[in-house]
Amino acid sequence: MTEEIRSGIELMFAGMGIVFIFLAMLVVAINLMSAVLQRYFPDRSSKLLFVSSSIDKSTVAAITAAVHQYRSKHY
Amino acid sequence: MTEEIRSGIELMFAGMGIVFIFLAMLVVAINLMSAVLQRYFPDRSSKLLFVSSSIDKSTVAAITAAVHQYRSKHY
Amino acid sequence: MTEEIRSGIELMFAGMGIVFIFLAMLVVAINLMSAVLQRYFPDRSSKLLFVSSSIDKSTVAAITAAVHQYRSKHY
Amino acid sequence: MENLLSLWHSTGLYNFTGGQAFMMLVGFVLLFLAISKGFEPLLLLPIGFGAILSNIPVAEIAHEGGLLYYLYYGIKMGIFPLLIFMGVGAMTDFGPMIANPKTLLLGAAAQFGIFASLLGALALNIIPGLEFSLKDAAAIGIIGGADGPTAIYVASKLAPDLLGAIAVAAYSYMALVPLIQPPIMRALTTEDERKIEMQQLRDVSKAEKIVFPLMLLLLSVLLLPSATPLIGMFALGNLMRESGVVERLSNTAQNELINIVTIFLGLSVGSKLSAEAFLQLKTLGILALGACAFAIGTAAGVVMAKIMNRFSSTLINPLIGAAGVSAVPMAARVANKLGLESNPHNFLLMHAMGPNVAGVIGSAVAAGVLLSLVK
Amino acid sequence: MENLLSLWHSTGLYNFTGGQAFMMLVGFVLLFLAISKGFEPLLLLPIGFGAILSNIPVAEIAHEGGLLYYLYYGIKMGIFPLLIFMGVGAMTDFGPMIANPKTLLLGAAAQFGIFASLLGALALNIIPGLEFSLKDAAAIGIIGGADGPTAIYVASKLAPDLLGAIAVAAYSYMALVPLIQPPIMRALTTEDERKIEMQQLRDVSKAEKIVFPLMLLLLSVLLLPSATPLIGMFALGNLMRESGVVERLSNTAQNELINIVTIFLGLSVGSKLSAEAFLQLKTLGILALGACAFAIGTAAGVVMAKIMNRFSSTLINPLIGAAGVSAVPMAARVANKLGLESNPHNFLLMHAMGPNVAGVIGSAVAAGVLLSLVK
Amino acid sequence: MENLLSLWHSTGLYNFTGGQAFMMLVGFVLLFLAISKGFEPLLLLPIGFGAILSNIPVAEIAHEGGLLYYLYYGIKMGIFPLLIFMGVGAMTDFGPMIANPKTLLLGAAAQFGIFASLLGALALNIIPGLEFSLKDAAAIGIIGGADGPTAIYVASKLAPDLLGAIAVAAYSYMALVPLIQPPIMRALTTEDERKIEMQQLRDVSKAEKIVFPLMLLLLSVLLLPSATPLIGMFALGNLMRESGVVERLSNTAQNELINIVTIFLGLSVGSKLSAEAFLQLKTLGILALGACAFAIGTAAGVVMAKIMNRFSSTLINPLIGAAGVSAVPMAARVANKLGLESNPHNFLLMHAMGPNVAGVIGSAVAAGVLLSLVK
Ligand code: NA
Ligand code: NA
Ligand code: NA
Repeated sequence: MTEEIRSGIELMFAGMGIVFIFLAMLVVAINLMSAVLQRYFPDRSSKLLFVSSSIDKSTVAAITAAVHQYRSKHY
Repeated sequence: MTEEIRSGIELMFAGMGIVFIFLAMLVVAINLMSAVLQRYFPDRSSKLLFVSSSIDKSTVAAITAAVHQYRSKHY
Repeated sequence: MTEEIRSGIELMFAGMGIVFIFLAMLVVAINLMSAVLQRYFPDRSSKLLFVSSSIDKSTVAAITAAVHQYRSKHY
Repeated sequence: MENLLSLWHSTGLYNFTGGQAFMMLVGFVLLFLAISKGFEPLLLLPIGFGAILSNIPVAEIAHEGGLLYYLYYGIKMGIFPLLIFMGVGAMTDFGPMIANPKTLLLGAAAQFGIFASLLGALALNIIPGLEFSLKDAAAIGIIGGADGPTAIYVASKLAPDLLGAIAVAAYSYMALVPLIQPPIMRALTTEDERKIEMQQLRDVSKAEKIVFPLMLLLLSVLLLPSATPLIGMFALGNLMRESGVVERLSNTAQNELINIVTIFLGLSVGSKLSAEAFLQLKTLGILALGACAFAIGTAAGVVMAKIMNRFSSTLINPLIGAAGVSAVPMAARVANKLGLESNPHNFLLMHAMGPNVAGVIGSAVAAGVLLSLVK
Repeated sequence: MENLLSLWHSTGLYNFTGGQAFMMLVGFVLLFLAISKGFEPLLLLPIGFGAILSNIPVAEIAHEGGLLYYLYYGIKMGIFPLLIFMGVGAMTDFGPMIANPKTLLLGAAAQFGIFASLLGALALNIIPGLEFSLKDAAAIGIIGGADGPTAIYVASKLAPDLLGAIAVAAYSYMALVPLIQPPIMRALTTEDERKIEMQQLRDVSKAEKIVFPLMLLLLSVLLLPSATPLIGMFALGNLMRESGVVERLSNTAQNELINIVTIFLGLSVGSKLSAEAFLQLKTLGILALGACAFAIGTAAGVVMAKIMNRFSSTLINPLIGAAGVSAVPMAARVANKLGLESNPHNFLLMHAMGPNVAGVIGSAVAAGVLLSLVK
Repeated sequence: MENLLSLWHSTGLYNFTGGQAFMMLVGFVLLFLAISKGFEPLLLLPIGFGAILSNIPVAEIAHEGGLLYYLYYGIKMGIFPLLIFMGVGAMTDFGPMIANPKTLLLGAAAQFGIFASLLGALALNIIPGLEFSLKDAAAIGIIGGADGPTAIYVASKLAPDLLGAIAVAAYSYMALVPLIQPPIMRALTTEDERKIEMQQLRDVSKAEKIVFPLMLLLLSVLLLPSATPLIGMFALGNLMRESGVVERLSNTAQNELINIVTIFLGLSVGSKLSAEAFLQLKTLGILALGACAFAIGTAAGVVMAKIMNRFSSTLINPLIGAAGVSAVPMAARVANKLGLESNPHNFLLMHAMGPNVAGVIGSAVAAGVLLSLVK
């Protein structure tokens, strides 16, 4: 086994080691962060994404059109 | 009073002087320009901004939609 | 006639010659390409441009508005 | 083993210096101000991030071979601030100022903050350990211009070492305008003065708006060529906007181009927030003088309005004088808000836009004076 | 007092030279043409503004340390014109040309204007005081290509000193196409010829449009490598457009990127409008030769169409030959307008687009010839 | 006559070398793959075009004075890949990963492909005629990161000569992910494992999304400063996105700016596809090793998921382990598709996005290791 291969193997162990250590620490850090933030800043704005609108579509059509027309004239 | 402070004070007078002279001349220049332009090029296009439209909103809705559909197909 | 003018005239003949040769060869190449492609890949997608839609405009208005509203909420 | 040791020696933890750690903290504070407090986020977010990046040990992102080193050339050559100024010009409507040109004088008066704090910087030299050269003092004074690109442009020419602190001070105080200005404005005006209603502004024609940037440039060419890079690019942007014939260029100048340059400018400014340059007594001096500059500029604008009222029958509400520091459009909004407090039917916003944009011109002129006289 | 004197000595008024004043006037004239007359405003507005900026006394914006000095590197290195050419490629539809390829020959013939005015420039050397080198003559001739980025690219390589005048001439005459071309077109055609209706163009398939830019590039590689920077970037833009798989790149190339580069290119070209370079007899020669180049190119295109009609049964309306000079799309519109005058049902626009875009290729080929043979 | 001869001597036909012809063919093949097969067209189209342009005889577009020579500085200085990484950061939603952080370990495992192929490259040195230095091997290994800008950044620092081949391999294999991964994924999993349904992901708050990029940056600063240029710009982009206060900068970063840089980056990478550099046995080695890297990374991700299932009660569908190689978002889609084949009600897409974006971080970390240890 050449010197180069040896340093390659060393590099592999060091590299995979660091990658795992780094990402494992990131797992810990995320868990910690989520715990802290969910406790002290419990906003869940993303939930809003699933709220569906029940406004009558034709009303919307009129509003949209009005906004469009307003913008193209006044902006 | 140090030499530096003296040159600072000189700079202050020169600087504020020039700033005032510059902007005062700009006042004169603007007044002159406005007088000339309002006399010879009396357009007041910005007035148009306040003209409001009285087209029926639903007509607009239809037009807007048609334009949209046209564009998405033909452009 | 100076030396320079002579080289200018030479340049003119060489230049116009090459421009014509180049574009003439491009004519040949395009004709060849079109023949080959029209035979083996006879798509004519551009025709689609002239197909006109017959969907009822007010339906379109409703759809457009709905899409707009959806997008502004969900994107 | 050797590898592990060399790895440990290459970690940030091993190589951190106290100064770097502190400057990264400064970067995080700027990010916090930008994101949570809404302090000029468009600039302070990239500046804060640049401060963090440039203080990372080992990585040397702000040294030759690193990204921030190359981006900084855009400031060194004056390209970034001038392009931003062009974009700002393309966003600016000079209509209210042209409709009431005497408000330009308010924009002139408010520049007093610049020269007062310049003098203040020189005076601070009596404190042992503080040593501001005339160039330093001029670069610090320009914070009082309340105009980011102008401050960065001047500081990059006169005192590049102080650039980081100056830019941070300028943008922070611009964000603090709603806190700094009102007490000064209230102290210098009576309730009656704050109630003054101003007559409605006339419409300004397209021709006037097109001719104005050219006239501005010409005046600057004749009187103060050293201000023409700034005023020229500003006028170019404004001409692209008002001429109406190059709408696609104008749109790009005020959107994509200014956005790209803002990211680059912010990061490059942040790269000047190194421990050696920032962790000095000077920085405290800069922060203190910057605050004074804003305060003095505000006061000067208000007082100027009151003086003008002595000599004119059509009264000016002195609140709009404070807008002369520029800090567009916050200072104008502050004037509007205080006006509404005293008189709920008194909308000063458009009237305040006049001195507000005049303040941009005023500080560009002051920058030209400094660049030409300070050597 | 000393300070005041030094201030006066730093004003533009004190330092103005006659040449600078005249060149600033030229800049204002270009702005006027761009804004009031609609002469190619996208280019002439920044060029005119650049001319003003670069001739400001004291400020030295076009010298080392100034913005225009650095922007000019984008031209010096050939980057700006090539990026604009890429954007133009992304905007060009070769469909009408592929549908009727023989119109390419009209685009070839119209390049005669280039070489005729090249010869004219050399002939002008008999006038005492005028001295055009072969390189100068070639750079002047390319005005006849009626294609901005090509002219700038060639001039920046062969005669950078003449770049300003050449670019101004090229864009001005392109704006004047609706005035220059019609009399020539009417003089060289009969009423019957102008009435010729052409058969409707066939649809061109997506595959043909995708293969075309590659074929064009390949031909240029084999025959004329010196034209490949221009033709290559043009083909890249067109391939991005037609391939349909990189729509976001294509959109950026024909919008934001080309807008940004246009601003920079215009300013940099303007920075070459210095008194020393422009206020010469040469400039008059360039303007005169440029007009000739357009006129001769127009005539050559029309005559070529008439010659082709001798040898072919499917007739070509000779008016569309004039579109071969390029000046996209004005020249094609001129052909269409004159056609409608003679025959209100004769829409030549799409037919004229063929020679029109062929003219772009033709002048890029001519540019390649000049760059490879003129040394 | 002389002129004609000199013209013939300046044609591409006369000057073509076999190598150039072959490399242009490679360029056309890349264009074909990009346009007809939809192989990562945003990159492979400009890369292919760049390959053609840079191999044109005589024109020397990739040599001093040519466009591609100047554009390449953007890679040489590391600017282009970092700006693209910033844009990618602004496009990335870390929500799914934050909701299920242990999927980060899948992204770690998949980086095994990088180091295995690094070792493979060194092993290939036993073949006579192949000689990969440790730097070469590291640059080749990074192909296994399945992340374009990271690969280009590392290759430009460690082995610029191999940059062209490495970038082509990286993007080609990313396009081939839907072909490379499924057989490996099927071979390493049982039908029952592929049927595993995962519990729905919780909502992630805005605050968590804002803090995450800062935490990521901080960790990288402390542990691995050499990765901070990559991770820093990525975090900056993500912070601009999630902070919500600089929407216009975020939009520009993920649209116009990334588009402009993509065009430039692609062309510059293509300029490294010269015959001398590419037509070597090494290139075959790179292509072979790159394929192995993808395959090994995929396998490692899947196996890691199976190992984790041994130690945890909440099961992970091992298919999502394959998404750990990154290749966002194709690898996640592949996992989703295979999941649906086994269980039509099992939508794995969001679950696979976690390891998918973790893979981007993982390979940036691996890049940092290589840049700091390989000298
Ligand atoms: Na100001
Ligand atoms: Na032409
Ligand atoms: Na990866």
